[in-house]
Amino acid sequence: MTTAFIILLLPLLAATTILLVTRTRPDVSAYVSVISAAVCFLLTIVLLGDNGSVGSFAWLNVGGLELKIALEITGLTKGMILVVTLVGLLVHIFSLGYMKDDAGKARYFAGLSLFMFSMTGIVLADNFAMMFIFWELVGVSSYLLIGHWFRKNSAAEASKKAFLVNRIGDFGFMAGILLLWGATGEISFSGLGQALDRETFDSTLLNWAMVCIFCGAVGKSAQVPLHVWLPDAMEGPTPVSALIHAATMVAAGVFMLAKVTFLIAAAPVAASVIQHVGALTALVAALMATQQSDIKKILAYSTLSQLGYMVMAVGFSGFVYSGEVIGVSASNAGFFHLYTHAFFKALLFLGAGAVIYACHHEQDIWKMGGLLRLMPVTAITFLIGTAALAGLPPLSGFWSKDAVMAAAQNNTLLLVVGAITAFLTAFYMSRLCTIVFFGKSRSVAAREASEVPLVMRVPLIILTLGAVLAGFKFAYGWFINPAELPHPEGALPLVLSVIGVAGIVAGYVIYSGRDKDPIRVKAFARKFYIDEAYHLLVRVFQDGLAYVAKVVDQLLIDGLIVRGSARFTSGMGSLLRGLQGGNLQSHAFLFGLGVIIIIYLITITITSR
Amino acid sequence: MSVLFYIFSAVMLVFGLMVVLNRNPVSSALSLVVSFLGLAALFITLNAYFIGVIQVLVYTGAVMVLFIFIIMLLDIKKEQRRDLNYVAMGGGIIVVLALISQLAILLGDFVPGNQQLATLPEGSAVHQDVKLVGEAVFTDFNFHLQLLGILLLVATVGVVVLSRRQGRADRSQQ
Amino acid sequence: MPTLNEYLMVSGLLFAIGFAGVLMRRNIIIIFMCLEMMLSAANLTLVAFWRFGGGNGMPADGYEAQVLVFFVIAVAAAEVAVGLAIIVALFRARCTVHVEDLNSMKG
Amino acid sequence: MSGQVTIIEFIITIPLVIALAIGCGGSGRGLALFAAWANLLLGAIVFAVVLARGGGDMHFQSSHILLDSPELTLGFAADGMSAILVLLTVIVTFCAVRISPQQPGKGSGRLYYVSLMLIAAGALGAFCATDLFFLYAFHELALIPTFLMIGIYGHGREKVATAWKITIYLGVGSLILLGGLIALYVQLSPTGGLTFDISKLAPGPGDHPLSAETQKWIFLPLLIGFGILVSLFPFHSWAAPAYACAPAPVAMLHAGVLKKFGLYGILRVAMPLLPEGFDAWKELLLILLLGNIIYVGFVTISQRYLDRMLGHSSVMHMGYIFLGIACCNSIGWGGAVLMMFAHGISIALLFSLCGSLRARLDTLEFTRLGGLGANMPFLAVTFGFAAFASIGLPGFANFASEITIFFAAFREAGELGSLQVVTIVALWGVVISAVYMLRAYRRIFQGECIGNLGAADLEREARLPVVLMIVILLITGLFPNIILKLVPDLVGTL
Repeated sequence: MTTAFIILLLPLLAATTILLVTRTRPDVSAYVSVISAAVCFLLTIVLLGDNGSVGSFAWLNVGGLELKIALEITGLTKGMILVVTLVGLLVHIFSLGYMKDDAGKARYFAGLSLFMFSMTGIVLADNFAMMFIFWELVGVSSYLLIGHWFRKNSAAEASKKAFLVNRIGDFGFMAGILLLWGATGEISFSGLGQALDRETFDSTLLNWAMVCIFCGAVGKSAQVPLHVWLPDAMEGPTPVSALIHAATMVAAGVFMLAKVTFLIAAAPVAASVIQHVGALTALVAALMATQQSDIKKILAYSTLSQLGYMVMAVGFSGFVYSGEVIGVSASNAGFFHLYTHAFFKALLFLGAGAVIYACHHEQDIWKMGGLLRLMPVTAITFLIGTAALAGLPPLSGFWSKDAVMAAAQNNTLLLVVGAITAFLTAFYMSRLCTIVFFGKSRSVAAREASEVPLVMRVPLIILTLGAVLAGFKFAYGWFINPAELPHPEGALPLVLSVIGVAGIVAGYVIYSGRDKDPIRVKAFARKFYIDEAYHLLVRVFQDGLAYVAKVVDQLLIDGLIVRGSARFTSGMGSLLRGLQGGNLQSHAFLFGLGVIIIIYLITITITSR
Repeated sequence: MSVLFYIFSAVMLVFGLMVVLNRNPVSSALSLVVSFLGLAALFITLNAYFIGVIQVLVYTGAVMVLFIFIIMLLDIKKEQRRDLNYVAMGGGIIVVLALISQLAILLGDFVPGNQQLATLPEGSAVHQDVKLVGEAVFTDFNFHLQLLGILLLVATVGVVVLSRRQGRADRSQQ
Repeated sequence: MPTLNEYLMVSGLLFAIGFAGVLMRRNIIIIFMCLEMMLSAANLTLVAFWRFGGGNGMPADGYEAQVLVFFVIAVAAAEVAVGLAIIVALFRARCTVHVEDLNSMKG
Repeated sequence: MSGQVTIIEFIITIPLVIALAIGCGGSGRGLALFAAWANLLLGAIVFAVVLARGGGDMHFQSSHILLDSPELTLGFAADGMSAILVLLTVIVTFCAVRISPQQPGKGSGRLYYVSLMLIAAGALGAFCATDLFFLYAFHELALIPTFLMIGIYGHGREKVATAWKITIYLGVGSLILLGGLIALYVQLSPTGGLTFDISKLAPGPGDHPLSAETQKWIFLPLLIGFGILVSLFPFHSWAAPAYACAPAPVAMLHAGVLKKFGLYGILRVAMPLLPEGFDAWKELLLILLLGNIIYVGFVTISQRYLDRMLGHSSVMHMGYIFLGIACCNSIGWGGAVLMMFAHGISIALLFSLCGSLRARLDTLEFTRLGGLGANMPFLAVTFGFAAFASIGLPGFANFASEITIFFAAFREAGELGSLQVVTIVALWGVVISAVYMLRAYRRIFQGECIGNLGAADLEREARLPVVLMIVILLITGLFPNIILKLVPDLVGTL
């Protein structure tokens, strides 16, 4: 059993022990889960050393089909596995405090371990089939975690919605995998790479396949058409949002796209689709974030918008940029942003969790205020995180956002959209900070807020370090080759940092000392009414069609054919009964008639012969 | 000889028709008796003397007597003018006419039917047909005769049972 | 001299009259009588065929026909006896001889 | 091997003997439980032995010549496919008997257990029979007990009407099937003499004795007959109401096991004996199975009662198995057989849980249920497992079979043929099944608790079958090669 397999299977083991053995003792199960997360993190440090495929298990083979659970370590996996296990461990520790007195604590930690198992599965996968398996397992564990407080109707609906939207994405993902398998007969990434070099495939098929596979990423990373589940997923406990909806799960889509850049390069049409969907998501999410009043919803939309950035960057892989193909480097930019984003977004979410915990589960920012004095450590770490997200120069956000914008710099439309989004990001984050931390407390709960216990503050501090240092070469150099990052030309970095500062100042100026939101843009607040549109779509197509199908089923098939034949036979029966009247004469008459007919027939046959 | 044939067949058919048309059951029974006599005569013209005698003896003698006895026993009145069931009437006539027409068509091209009745030579065996038929019955068809005997026995027992059952049924009805 | 066809025609007519009686009359006694007529018509046909069996007017040599007619008459007699007993029983039970009222065998 | 009694004969006679014993006075449940345990053990042994010896050729052969002129042998044998289905039958029978109550109906309940045993024997016999006659006869054996059980021990207002409907519908189906089988047996019997033995009827390596045209017209009644037995799309209206009204064990046995007879029949009889026949009707089958998945899928979404929804969902999953069969390559057939096994277990699990829920709650209508997860934790967790298994969550056998079938459809598919397009559309069924299953789970176990506050959790001794089925689904899900190893060799010889 190689170390990779241990990292993969340990959380599963923890989850099963919790489910079967320590279900009745919540504290013990909590520690079981945290220990497994810690061991996994330590093992990943060991794992960063070796490369290439590490062990495989022949899961299913019949006829010509070979599906394997095979693990491989590449540059991408190293970066991602570190993020997953580190953030996972920190969230585990944070949850010890956050979920201390929760009723379903054992169930919560079992869900967390199951999630760690599925996430490491995606990261270490070396072929599409295994990735799809863990893709769905991640969907299920997010369903369990979002629906943790399943007694609340809203949480139950949110978890169902999340799973179904993910499932639609999986439908596309599977279709893409099948198309690729049909065309090349290969599932593993290395195999696909070699197949592409060997022969050129019919481009329309390849483009369709890549669009389908991107559809899988859209489902998982909540890009525009399928993003509706992420804001509702905030129903789950905050550490869950931090782990799943900030750092790891939503990044799985981008990670998968980064792993198959050579395929995107071979499918230009699909690539442009990816870029534009990414940019659109970034812009739309940023606009929606400016009008939200729930602290977690704002962070959710900000995650959406950052994901849009990453997807846009990955979309550029294989595009000719003034003479030489920037190829791999574009997707590296996307992955670099993913790497840094994981740190400061997890920091922001945990910070929000600390604030909510301190304000006795109050999530509306308009009921908070003046928390800087009351919760200094959380406030400062939160502000640093905001600065990193806004892209102020020394912090990691600046470097990765530059790389992303550099990847998009030859496409002016996307460049402009990126800049606008950068401004909006800075704007809504500073809006959040001014309302929550500065000014005076707006509610009793906010006034009595006190600093969160140590077990919750330590992860915040560690993540702040990550947010600050992740941008420098030594932090990302060992898994992305700095040379392959697209270099921003001319004044791009300067312009970006100016936009960032402008956003922050604008936010502070407009929102300091306000008790209610001065800008009222209904469309943004109501999330462009997309939810309502989806609701209608589901009601009309699915339930309407289902109702029609049910009616047809009862009328046509059941009524006409089945009952129809029954009625026909009984009808014939009653008709014939008429002949059995008791009347003697009618019997004799029929008898006579029969004789005559028989004689007539005989005579015909005699005479005709 | 053919004159006799026509007379007797006319008698038979007319009185047969009278049986059907008559209102009073007694008169129809009597007309049936005459019709059977005509029939017996026809048998005689066919030199089947034994059958002719049996016809008179059994049918006319025993059966018709029984009929009249029953009619008197149950003293069935003359039939009142019940509304004629036209459907049955019409149906009956249609079937009968179809039957007759079919018979006529068939007999039309029934070639062996045109042979004339040849008078038997003197002293031919047919004249002792009673002895010959007797021999035939008691030698070749002996078994059938025994069977017939049993049948008649069963019929008589049946009649006795039916009429006796009738007695007890009456008692239970009162 | 009468031909075979004439005999057959006569017995056919007798049979038709009998059958008409069965169909049209509603008094069960009359129907019973007509039944007897139909039976005797059959006998006539049998004897006629026997008489012309030998070809060009001569009788067939065997006497099976007459034996058969003899049996038919015997059976008819038994049948009349049983039939009348039933009619009597019926009359006692239903006090009617009209066929339309006796339709308990309705399906 | 022929001559002395083989295990297969033993497995089939046990339920029949027990049915007889219960019939004349034995304690219903006690004897039935004994038979269930014995069969479970023997079924496992058969499966293990066939697994060890490879599923290709026939094992445990036994044959008793009954007739010579049309050569009729009461013969049984088990190859890979039969062993899998025997295992499925014994597992489902065991669980069905375990969850059936001591006092099922008003009466002594003897009829209840006799019918259960007969259904089990019918299924077992049908899966192991080596000749056409007994293959058909054993399946008919199970028809009447199902009628009795639904009619007498069923639930719901129109249970008698539904009992009649299912019996007449399956009766007609069997009739059409009989017509096809007779045509097949008459046409294909070797010149020597008429024979029912499938191995003798199978065409030799040379070209097929029958022209493609005759094969096509013989295959149609077989397809329709088996289609009706398996509730293929236009002939599916008998299935859902019957399973809704049937007592849980019958629904488990019928949906889980007996429905697989139709598919087994196609794979064992129709396809190998009439290869061109199948190709002629392949396009039609593709359309019908789409009807199964998409059309019946939408009807399932519109259902408002749990038992009806489960009935419809079992009809819907048949579409996937037909898709597997329609791929006509060894991956597809392997996926189809694995799906038969997986769907059998998962639908049996769902119906047993539905039965326990029906016993506890006053209604199974979604709108009047809610939030029972808190006071029924065991049922909530196991129903969750069962729901996710039937949706096709990786780790369970259903997913392994679904993914095999989908990959089979795309084998060497350079461009999009009709099979590929149908598979993509059928793939949407995955979303449909997730929709209705999660909606049901959400309605019953999550959200605020509306009624049935007093509902108690599943009692301890009824938990064994549920856990057993979940464990089996997990084992075959994590290690599907156990089942798949048996199938391809068999396919090789077809």
